[in-house]
Amino acid sequence: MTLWGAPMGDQVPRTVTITGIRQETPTIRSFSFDSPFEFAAGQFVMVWVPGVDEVPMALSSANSITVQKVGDATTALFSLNTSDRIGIRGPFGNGFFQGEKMLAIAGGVGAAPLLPLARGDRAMTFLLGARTETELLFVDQLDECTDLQIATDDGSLGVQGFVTALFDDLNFGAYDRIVVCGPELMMRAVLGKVAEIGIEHRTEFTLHRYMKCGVGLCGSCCIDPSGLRVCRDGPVISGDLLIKSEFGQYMRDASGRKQKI
Amino acid sequence: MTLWGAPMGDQVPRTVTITGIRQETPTIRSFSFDSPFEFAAGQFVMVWVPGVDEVPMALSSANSITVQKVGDATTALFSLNTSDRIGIRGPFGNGFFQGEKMLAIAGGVGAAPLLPLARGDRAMTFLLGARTETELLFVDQLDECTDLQIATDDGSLGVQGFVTALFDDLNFGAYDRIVVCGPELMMRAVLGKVAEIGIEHRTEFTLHRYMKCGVGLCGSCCIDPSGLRVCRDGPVISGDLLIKSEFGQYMRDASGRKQKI
Amino acid sequence: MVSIRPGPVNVGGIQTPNHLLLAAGILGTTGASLARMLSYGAGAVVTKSIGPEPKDGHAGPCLAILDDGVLNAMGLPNPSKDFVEEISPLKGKPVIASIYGGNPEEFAMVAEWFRGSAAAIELNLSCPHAEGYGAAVGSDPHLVEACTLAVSRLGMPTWVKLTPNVTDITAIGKAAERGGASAIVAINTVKAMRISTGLRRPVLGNRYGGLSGKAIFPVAVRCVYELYESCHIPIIGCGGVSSADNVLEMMMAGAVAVEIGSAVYSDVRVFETIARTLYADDGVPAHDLVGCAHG
Amino acid sequence: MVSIRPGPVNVGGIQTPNHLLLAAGILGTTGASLARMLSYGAGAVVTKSIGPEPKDGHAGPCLAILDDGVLNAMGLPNPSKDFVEEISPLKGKPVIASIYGGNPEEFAMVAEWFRGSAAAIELNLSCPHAEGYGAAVGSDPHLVEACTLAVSRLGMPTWVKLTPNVTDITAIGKAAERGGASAIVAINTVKAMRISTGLRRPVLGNRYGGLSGKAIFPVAVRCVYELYESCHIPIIGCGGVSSADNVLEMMMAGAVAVEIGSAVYSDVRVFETIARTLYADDGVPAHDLVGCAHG
Ligand SMILES: Cc1cc2nc3c(=O)[nH]c(=O)nc-3n(C[C@H](O)[C@H](O)[C@H](O)COP(=O)(O)OP(=O)(O)OC[C@H]3O[C@@H](n4cnc5c(N)ncnc54)[C@H](O)[C@@H]3O)c2cc1C
Ligand SMILES: Cc1cc2nc3c(=O)[nH]c(=O)nc-3n(C[C@H](O)[C@H](O)[C@H](O)COP(=O)(O)OP(=O)(O)OC[C@H]3O[C@@H](n4cnc5c(N)ncnc54)[C@H](O)[C@@H]3O)c2cc1C
Ligand SMILES: Cc1cc2nc3c(=O)[nH]c(=O)nc-3n(C[C@H](O)[C@H](O)[C@H](O)COP(=O)(O)O)c2cc1C
Ligand SMILES: Cc1cc2nc3c(=O)[nH]c(=O)nc-3n(C[C@H](O)[C@H](O)[C@H](O)COP(=O)(O)O)c2cc1C
Ligand code: FES
Ligand code: FES
Repeated sequence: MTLWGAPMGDQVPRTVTITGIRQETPTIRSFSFDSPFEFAAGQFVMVWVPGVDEVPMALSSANSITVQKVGDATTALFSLNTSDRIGIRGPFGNGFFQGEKMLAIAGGVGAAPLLPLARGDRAMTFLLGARTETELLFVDQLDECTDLQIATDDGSLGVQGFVTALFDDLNFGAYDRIVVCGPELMMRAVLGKVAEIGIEHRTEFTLHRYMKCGVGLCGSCCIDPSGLRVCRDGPVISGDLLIKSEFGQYMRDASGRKQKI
Repeated sequence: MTLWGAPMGDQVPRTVTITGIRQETPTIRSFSFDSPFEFAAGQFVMVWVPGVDEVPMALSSANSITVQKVGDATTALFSLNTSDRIGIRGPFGNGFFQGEKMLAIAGGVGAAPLLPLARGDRAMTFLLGARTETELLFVDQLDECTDLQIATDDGSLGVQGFVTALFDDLNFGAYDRIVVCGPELMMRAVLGKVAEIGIEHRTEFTLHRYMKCGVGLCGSCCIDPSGLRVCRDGPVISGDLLIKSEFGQYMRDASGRKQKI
Repeated sequence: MVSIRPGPVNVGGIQTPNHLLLAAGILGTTGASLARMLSYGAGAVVTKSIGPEPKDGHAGPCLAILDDGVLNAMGLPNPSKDFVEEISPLKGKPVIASIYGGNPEEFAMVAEWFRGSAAAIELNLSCPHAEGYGAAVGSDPHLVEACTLAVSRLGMPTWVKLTPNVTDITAIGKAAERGGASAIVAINTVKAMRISTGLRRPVLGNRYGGLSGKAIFPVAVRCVYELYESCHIPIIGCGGVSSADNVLEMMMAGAVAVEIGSAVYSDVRVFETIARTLYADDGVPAHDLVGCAHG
Repeated sequence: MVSIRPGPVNVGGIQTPNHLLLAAGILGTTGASLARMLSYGAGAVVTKSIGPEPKDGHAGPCLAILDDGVLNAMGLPNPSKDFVEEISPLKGKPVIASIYGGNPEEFAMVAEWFRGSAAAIELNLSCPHAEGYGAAVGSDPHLVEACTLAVSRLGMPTWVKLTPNVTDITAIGKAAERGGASAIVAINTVKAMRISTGLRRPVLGNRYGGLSGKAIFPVAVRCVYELYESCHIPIIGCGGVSSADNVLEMMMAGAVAVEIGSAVYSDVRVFETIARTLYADDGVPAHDLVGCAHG
């Protein structure tokens, strides 16, 4: 049997059928589909919501994405049901450089690209943060496979504050790689912390930049001052490359104009 | 080192430089070039004489063609010197189905595609015909590697008459494959003979038809009534497929009109 | 992949057993070779383009196989009127005579030769490498309308094959429609050239030629899609089709059938190969797919 | 393969260290990314096309990678005037500002912004998928002449980039020449479309897009060759160039230099990769090769 859409040799987006939808938090849903992709944790796909737009999403497993509703495309995604079809290009980007003893730090929907690491038993410790208890993502799944530590802004579960509040009790020396994904200000705070200790080169950040092509041609996702393409040279980028950069300061919108973060 | 022209991946004709020219007979010359082709005996190439035309020629070795001067393109070829360049596409076509005990029958320049067979020690016996002694092709080379038997129209060397004159002394039963190349009327005479004995399915003929594309697309070389493409399904075609055919009757010219043979 | 229910198809005024037609100029020089392609599963066959006078075609090289396409400048070699006899044994078979001419009168004259022996006439108004013929005529909407009219008034199904080498192919399509065409065939080859860096001259004897094969499929799909939006007569998709999925894509763009040319290079039995994947008894009616990518 | 002697090159009024330029719209959105491509060996870089107003571009999908090419419809996303500041750190470097507009006045206004910061201006008269811009303007010789003139009279080196989606590209080239262009860039993408047979709709958000990459190389070579026969200003070849041999072929067709775009997909260091094979100290002067396939 050839997969639906597969005869095009993945030249154009592969058509997949949504087989499951799971409400993870009040604002986040996971969509699983019929056709799995070979991928490395940290890689993303371009998700085509027919008639609306195409947006980048991390693979939260070989055949799922986990989406927070924030605007047009994600709202349209939320209106889909099982047996509806979407298009997928990818996977794209580099994925995490994996270590032996890894610390994962996630904020909000940033847990999505880190889940496959944890499920693959690669994350010794997993710091998970969110605004409030109900917005914590993948708590049960993570609890099964890693040492999960939780922080919420409002203290409704775990430590109160940002994930960085969990740092004080942490022995950073115990980890050979640290991987981070979450809101950029949170990530910048983490970068500040690891840079203080001098382990920014062992710390990787999953960047979000405006992506159009996803394959390193159009230039919309390039960061200052290196000119690295987040879609191709990233989205996972080592902390030492980010210290003196736009990271945490500004990013570009669809037109290429700078926006303060 | 990359070969001149090779970077195009043989997409367009390969450019080769003529390294040697040998006058084989008063009307026939062999041109060798710097870049060898992997080929099977019986295959041909399209030879591009810049500014003139492109014509089919058998490979008489991995890096040579042997050409009889008959018209525009061949005359232009004869005007070239060593270190001049020509273009080559190919090799094309099917080549001979090789047997254990082969009989080769050649008339005139038809010896060209049969030479590699003989030099590869595949031809037990080789019947060679030409108009006159000086027009006999490859006599010395063939003498070295096969049992060479000669016929000339004027009797200046060997038996007088067409190559078929050599048939009477031949035990056809001793050969498992018979391969033939020469003027079409000569080949048709051979076909008549082998059909009489009932071994036409063990006999292969190298057909000459007007070739433009050389790769089985344009249709200019197709034969009646099978519609087989001489350039792709041939040029070597089994005798049983030729018995009830245009073979020896007519062929088509450049425009596709029938011409009596 | 969706499959199509098999069954006879009406394509631009003729009946064919499937949607897969042999394109003009591919193995179309002899009746025997056309018969062979019919026997290999082509739903119909279009002949080599036939003109008012015999022509030997351009000096070689006439063709080069590229990684992803074919470059050719045959120069419309054809036996002219002798060709009527070539295809007379195929009478009653779905054979479409491709014809060319320099003006409406020539088109009408050549078309008339094939009355009774061809199931339809295809006007080659699109060959990009023949001075005074093909695209030279086919880029002018007035000439296209006049040539089409000269043939369509003879009463045979009249297909008009368009060149993509124009600023606006829909203007040409509409001209054909006004001229009474039964169907539009889109597209002929895209004007192109390769140069031998070794010999420092264009590869083709005619210098300029036409690109076909996979490389032009996205151009052909675009043309079919554009034409479907502006014309009302059936469109036959042509250009780079090499798989069942390509056929579906052409149909979704708006084609009622396809012509296949260069793909014969890799697989002389490409019609059977595609049909095996394209058709299934529990498939959908092709009609549900035609143009479904619009709107 | 013949090699070229390295050394500075004069390309349409600017000096570059080699013949290999980054094409417009490829990694051209930020100054940093352009600087990166210069550091990776691009002889000069052309920016993303900048217009009179900021634009977000078309809804996605904006791009699809095909077997032998790239299909895109970005929709000219650009930050407009903010871009002047983007490239100001590159002052003095061979940066060519690609600009677009809907009429001569807009072209002149945008070009004026880059006075002093860009080494040359490239007029995008060729993007096939932006209503009212690009090829919509660039297929009309009168508009092309007027837009070119509006920019060339500002005194900056003025390059005009042409669309292949016209019946006669030489008519457009001659219009640019009359308008005072310093060079012609040929070609922009070929208008094309792919349809997702799974989703039954065009793959691109904008439906129509432009084909680039290897698939269009034979079309680009043909256009450069045609232009060389009818224009007198320098031609910069663009379209599907991905190897040193392709560069030679473009030169033989008549190009003084090339722009490279889609090949960056397979190799972000394609400029260095090509230069390694293209240049040799005992090579021939490039000038001996330019146009040598003519005559
Ligand atoms: C590599 C990568 C991986 C991502 N993974 C996830 C994930 O796993 N789950 C998840 O919920 N979100 C993920 N995102 C963010 C997601 O792409 C945006 O939330 C989404 O694009 C919003 O689209 P929209 O149309 O709903 O919002 P819009 O209304 O269009 O915009 C809202 C905001 O979303 C962002 N955005 C919009 N379009 C794009 C785009 N094409 N590229 C990047 N950002 C865009 C912008 O910051 C914009 O301001 C990822 C982003 C990147 C770059
Ligand atoms: C498969 C094949 C292998 C051949 N091998 C050899 C060989 O090894 N040595 C050799 O000397 N000759 C060979 N020939 C014949 C050779 O191709 C012709 O002699 C040559 O094409 C004549 O070209 P011209 O321009 O000199 O002659 P022209 O003046 O053009 O024509 C003279 C005659 O040559 C034939 N001819 C011309 N052009 C072609 C063409 N494109 N295709 C086929 N026939 C053509 C026609 O019968 C024509 O009447 C071969 C032909 C074929 C089909
Ligand atoms: C060798 C060759 C010869 C052709 N001859 C003709 C012709 O005589 N008349 C015509 O209308 N089109 C001719 N064409 C164009 C094809 O019919 C077809 O339109 C084109 O090749 C695109 O389809 P494809 O990509 O499937 O080959 C020819 C194409 C090739 C490759
Ligand atoms: C993603 C992408 C964006 C492009 N953006 C522009 C642009 O903004 N302005 C322009 O003139 N050409 C643009 N082009 C066209 C290229 O500059 C170039 O003309 C075309 O891609 C052919 O060259 P190539 O085959 O080397 O890519 C773009 C091409 C691509 C693939
Ligand atoms: S999204 Fe186009 S280069 Fe990254
Ligand atoms: S020469 Fe073209 S099919 Fe044989």
